Amino acid sequence: MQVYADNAATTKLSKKALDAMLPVLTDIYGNPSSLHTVGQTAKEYLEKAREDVARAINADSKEIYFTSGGSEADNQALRTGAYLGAKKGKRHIISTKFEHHAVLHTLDALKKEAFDVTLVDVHETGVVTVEDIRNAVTEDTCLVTVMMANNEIGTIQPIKEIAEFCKEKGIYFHTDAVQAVGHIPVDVKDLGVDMLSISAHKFHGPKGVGVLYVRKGIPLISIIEGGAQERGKRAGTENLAGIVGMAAAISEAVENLENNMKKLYGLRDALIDGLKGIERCRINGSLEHHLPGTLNMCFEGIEGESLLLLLDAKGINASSGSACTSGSLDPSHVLLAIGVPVEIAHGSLRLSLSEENNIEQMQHVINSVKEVVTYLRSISPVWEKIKAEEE
Amino acid sequence: MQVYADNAATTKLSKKALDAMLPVLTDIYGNPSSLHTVGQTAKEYLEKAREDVARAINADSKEIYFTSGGSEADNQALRTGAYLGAKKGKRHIISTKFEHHAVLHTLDALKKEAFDVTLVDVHETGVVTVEDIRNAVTEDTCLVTVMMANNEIGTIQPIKEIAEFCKEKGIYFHTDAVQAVGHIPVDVKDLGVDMLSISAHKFHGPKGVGVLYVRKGIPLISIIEGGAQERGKRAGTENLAGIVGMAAAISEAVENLENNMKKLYGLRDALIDGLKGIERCRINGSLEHHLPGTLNMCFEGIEGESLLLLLDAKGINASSGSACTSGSLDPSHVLLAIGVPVEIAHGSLRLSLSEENNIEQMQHVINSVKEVVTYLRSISPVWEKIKAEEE
Amino acid sequence: MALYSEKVMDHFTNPRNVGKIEDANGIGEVGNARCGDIMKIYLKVNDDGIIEDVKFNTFGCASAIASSSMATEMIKGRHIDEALELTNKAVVEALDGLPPVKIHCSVLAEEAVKSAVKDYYDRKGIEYDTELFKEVSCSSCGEH
Amino acid sequence: MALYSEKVMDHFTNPRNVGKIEDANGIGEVGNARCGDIMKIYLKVNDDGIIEDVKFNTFGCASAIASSSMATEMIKGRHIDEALELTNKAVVEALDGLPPVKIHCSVLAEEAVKSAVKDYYDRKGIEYDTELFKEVSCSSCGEH
Ligand SMILES: Cc1ncc(COP(=O)(O)O)c(C=O)c1O
Ligand SMILES: Cc1ncc(COP(=O)(O)O)c(C=O)c1O
Repeated sequence: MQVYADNAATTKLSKKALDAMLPVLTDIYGNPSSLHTVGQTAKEYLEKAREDVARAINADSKEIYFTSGGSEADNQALRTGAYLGAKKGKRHIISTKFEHHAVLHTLDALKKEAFDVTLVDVHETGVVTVEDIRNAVTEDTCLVTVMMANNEIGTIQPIKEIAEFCKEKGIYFHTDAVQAVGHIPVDVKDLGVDMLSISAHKFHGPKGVGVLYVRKGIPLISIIEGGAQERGKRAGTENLAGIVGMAAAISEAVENLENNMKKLYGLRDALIDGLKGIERCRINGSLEHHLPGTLNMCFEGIEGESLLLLLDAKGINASSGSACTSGSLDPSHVLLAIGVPVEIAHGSLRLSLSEENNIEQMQHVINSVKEVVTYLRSISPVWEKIKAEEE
Repeated sequence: MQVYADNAATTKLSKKALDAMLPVLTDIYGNPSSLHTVGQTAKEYLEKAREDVARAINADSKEIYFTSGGSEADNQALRTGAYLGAKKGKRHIISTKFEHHAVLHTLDALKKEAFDVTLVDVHETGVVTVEDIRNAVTEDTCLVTVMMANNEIGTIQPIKEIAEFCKEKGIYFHTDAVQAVGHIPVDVKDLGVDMLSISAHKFHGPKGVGVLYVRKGIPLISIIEGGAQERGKRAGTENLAGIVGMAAAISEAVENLENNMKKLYGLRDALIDGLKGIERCRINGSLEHHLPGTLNMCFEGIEGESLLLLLDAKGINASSGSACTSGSLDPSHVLLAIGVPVEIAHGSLRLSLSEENNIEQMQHVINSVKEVVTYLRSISPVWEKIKAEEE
Repeated sequence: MALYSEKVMDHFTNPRNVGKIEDANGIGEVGNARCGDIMKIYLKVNDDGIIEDVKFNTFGCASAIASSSMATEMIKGRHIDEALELTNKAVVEALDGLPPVKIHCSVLAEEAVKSAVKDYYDRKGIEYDTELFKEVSCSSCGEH
Repeated sequence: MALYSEKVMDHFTNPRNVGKIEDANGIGEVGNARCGDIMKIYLKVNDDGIIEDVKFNTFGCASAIASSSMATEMIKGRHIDEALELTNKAVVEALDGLPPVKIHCSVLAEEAVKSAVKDYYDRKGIEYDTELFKEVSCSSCGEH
């Protein structure tokens, strides 16, 4: 049985998204900047997609900037907040310890440009509170960026409260909503955020296309200079097929949101029920404010990569942390941030579901995880020690 | 009769590129960074594409960095050259007056970061000489960037000579080869360039994907931070379908290069023959070193936008300058750079052909251009004055 | 074609009143070839002050030609004094809008009409408030 | 699965010599749970100094398990002194290569074997050149 359970890494393109892309790939070949009919037809598709995306998050289409993905959106948002702050003489940025590397590494780069960065601690629950942010704010703070839902453990942050607080203080607020959009309700007006990042391939859209939402009145700063595309804020001939596919996917995801969420909660709870009995395992991050389809667990005495490769051999595609840090030797910075001890953090497993999964698959996952964990522990000197200490 | 003659703005996706993309869009949905089979299969496609692209320009696959297009490649190349220079205390950059805005606007941004920029003049021929560069070099020069083929007038620059000169001087050399690759032979080893930009949609590949070639040994500097994709130099989940489509398109273009060039020269010469008799017209840029399929002309006494919209009404899609500056009121900076008087530069027309065009279409273009030019002149007070002065 | 409204495209591809009037008694020309637009308007005003005929010649983009066409239609058959009331806003509205970067074309049309009216007044020796005819400058490209 | 060679995957999914030896006369353990890899090697050396049996237990990634498996296979049946000649390079070669970030796993395997041999020498009171057994440090994650 094949079970793709790595939807937080990327998703399969939906039929609707593909169907939306195909005519663009074959017939709508114009450059949206060209004045002739072929170009203007392409432009109509572009602007229609912009409206669809705007509608999906309750934004105005003028607030939608297409990018090459979530990483670019994060980079541009952070540089915008930082540079706008610097113009006012403010150079302090607040974020959290468990952001995606697209945020953390951009902050590292900004540090080299003499910005101060405070990364607030994340509680054991995997949730940051508005108090944590309040305590970190200084006179010099120009930007706060907190992810909406964590990509590894799925915990959801109190974005609306933090946005409100930042607004009071006159601080720009950005949220990386790459894991949230299409999975839980996201309404930019209700949230009151200044900037918000989206990536299409996390909700069954194509890879390599994303959105930066920027609230009207905030002068976005370019990171890719050139032509006047995206109202002069993001140069480069538009990935029209990708953009149109993203618009179809986001519309579909938002339309089916409630049903999908219900289904995913059910599947995930089945997983939890089946796995929680395993000796010395833990669920990472509180399930109280949580994405419906993500489950992150640690199994003591084993190492994540062998776990996931043995699961792969059983047809189950999962992850041990986020996709882009695999291959690295360090345990997940997210798990460390929520206080999981290093040696336990090595034994992590992320199962991230989509509405295409079903309950039979969950049973296969449960059986396989139990089997593989038991096997790996049987050859693990770490597990041997744990058991010895127990006696 | 429909005639798409704006291939310098963008091209139609080729059948082969589409066929290469379709399985990726439907089945190869993994994230190349994921360790499981689905991810590693995606990775195989990614690396196969990298090899195909490398082969097409005689590079090593380790020298290929995928980007979201030509603009991003230009931005990253220029920032890399500039920042590497700054580390050695050198802050002078040389370029030309008729580069694409992706280069010119990045240089503007670098000026704000205290880099000095010299834009050398372009001769009436539309060609820069190595002497022009030599004359501009100072002790402080760290980077030279000269486009390989101009996007508006199609003239080809002596890249190999300039690269050689820069090498002698220990100056980084980048070329924007967006209009060249797939249209004329491009061999990075033979050219000896340090960095070279490519954009897929200029050779019947998909939009929103490109390449920055970086010679081994040059430490590329990231402009999009985050995950470890592209060996840590360009973060973001890869646009795999786009990359695979690009690889198919570049392979196809290089394979058919000779035949296509021959065909295009023929079509373009037919255009020239048919149009050169029009009173008070000129061909912009010398035809001696020139892309096979691009023709740029000015017709005195008329304005380019009305010309191209009336051609559009006759089924002919052309351009008046580059796509991304349309909508702007200024005449082409390229035409001004090669010394076309402002009032004449307003009356420009760029016809850019592809191998999908045919000779019947050229006849239609010739007849239509003649007709439209005659009409617009008949209602033009500028033309009236020109004629009056003639008498 | 979303670039321009259907009205603009109609007036661009089928411009009304295009041409010259050999015995015009009011001619105005505004704009500058360096800026990319020149409009020339010819008026034939009868003894009652009614604009019996109006023609234009324009060098410029689609919206410049459409604005000229629309402006001439709007003043044809009107009294010459009424022509002075033509505003660029009215031209834009009549064209169902113009893209922001093209608004200057409608300004040019207004100015061309005014310039032709002024020429008519001058020729007839009719007195007028010079305030109505401010110096025409090309705001769009900074030249004049 | 291009991540690892077929050999690595074979030794990972079907590791040879996995387990413990209750009456081992040489046991070595290297690595650190904080770094993500621990290897424990059990030797049963007969009176002629031949490694009659060897087993391992490993906590670690696929290449750690594969390296342990390969290393044990390479020393089984050899003389204990020959086991000391096992290099991480030989393990990597026998596995048809390892990704650059995983080379440390082969180093760990070499060190685990050495540590077990040293333990055997110590138990038997056999003298040896201490230079051969340098302090094991986890170069990959900076801890030890
Ligand atoms: C010479 C040149 N450089 C750069 C670009 C930018 O490429 P892209 O639109 O793929 O970003 C283009 C075309 O748009 C071009 O013609
Ligand atoms: C929370 C989060 N932010 C940003 C990204 C980066 O998005 P992309 O891969 O589209 O650049 C990801 C996923 O990779 C993510 O999970």
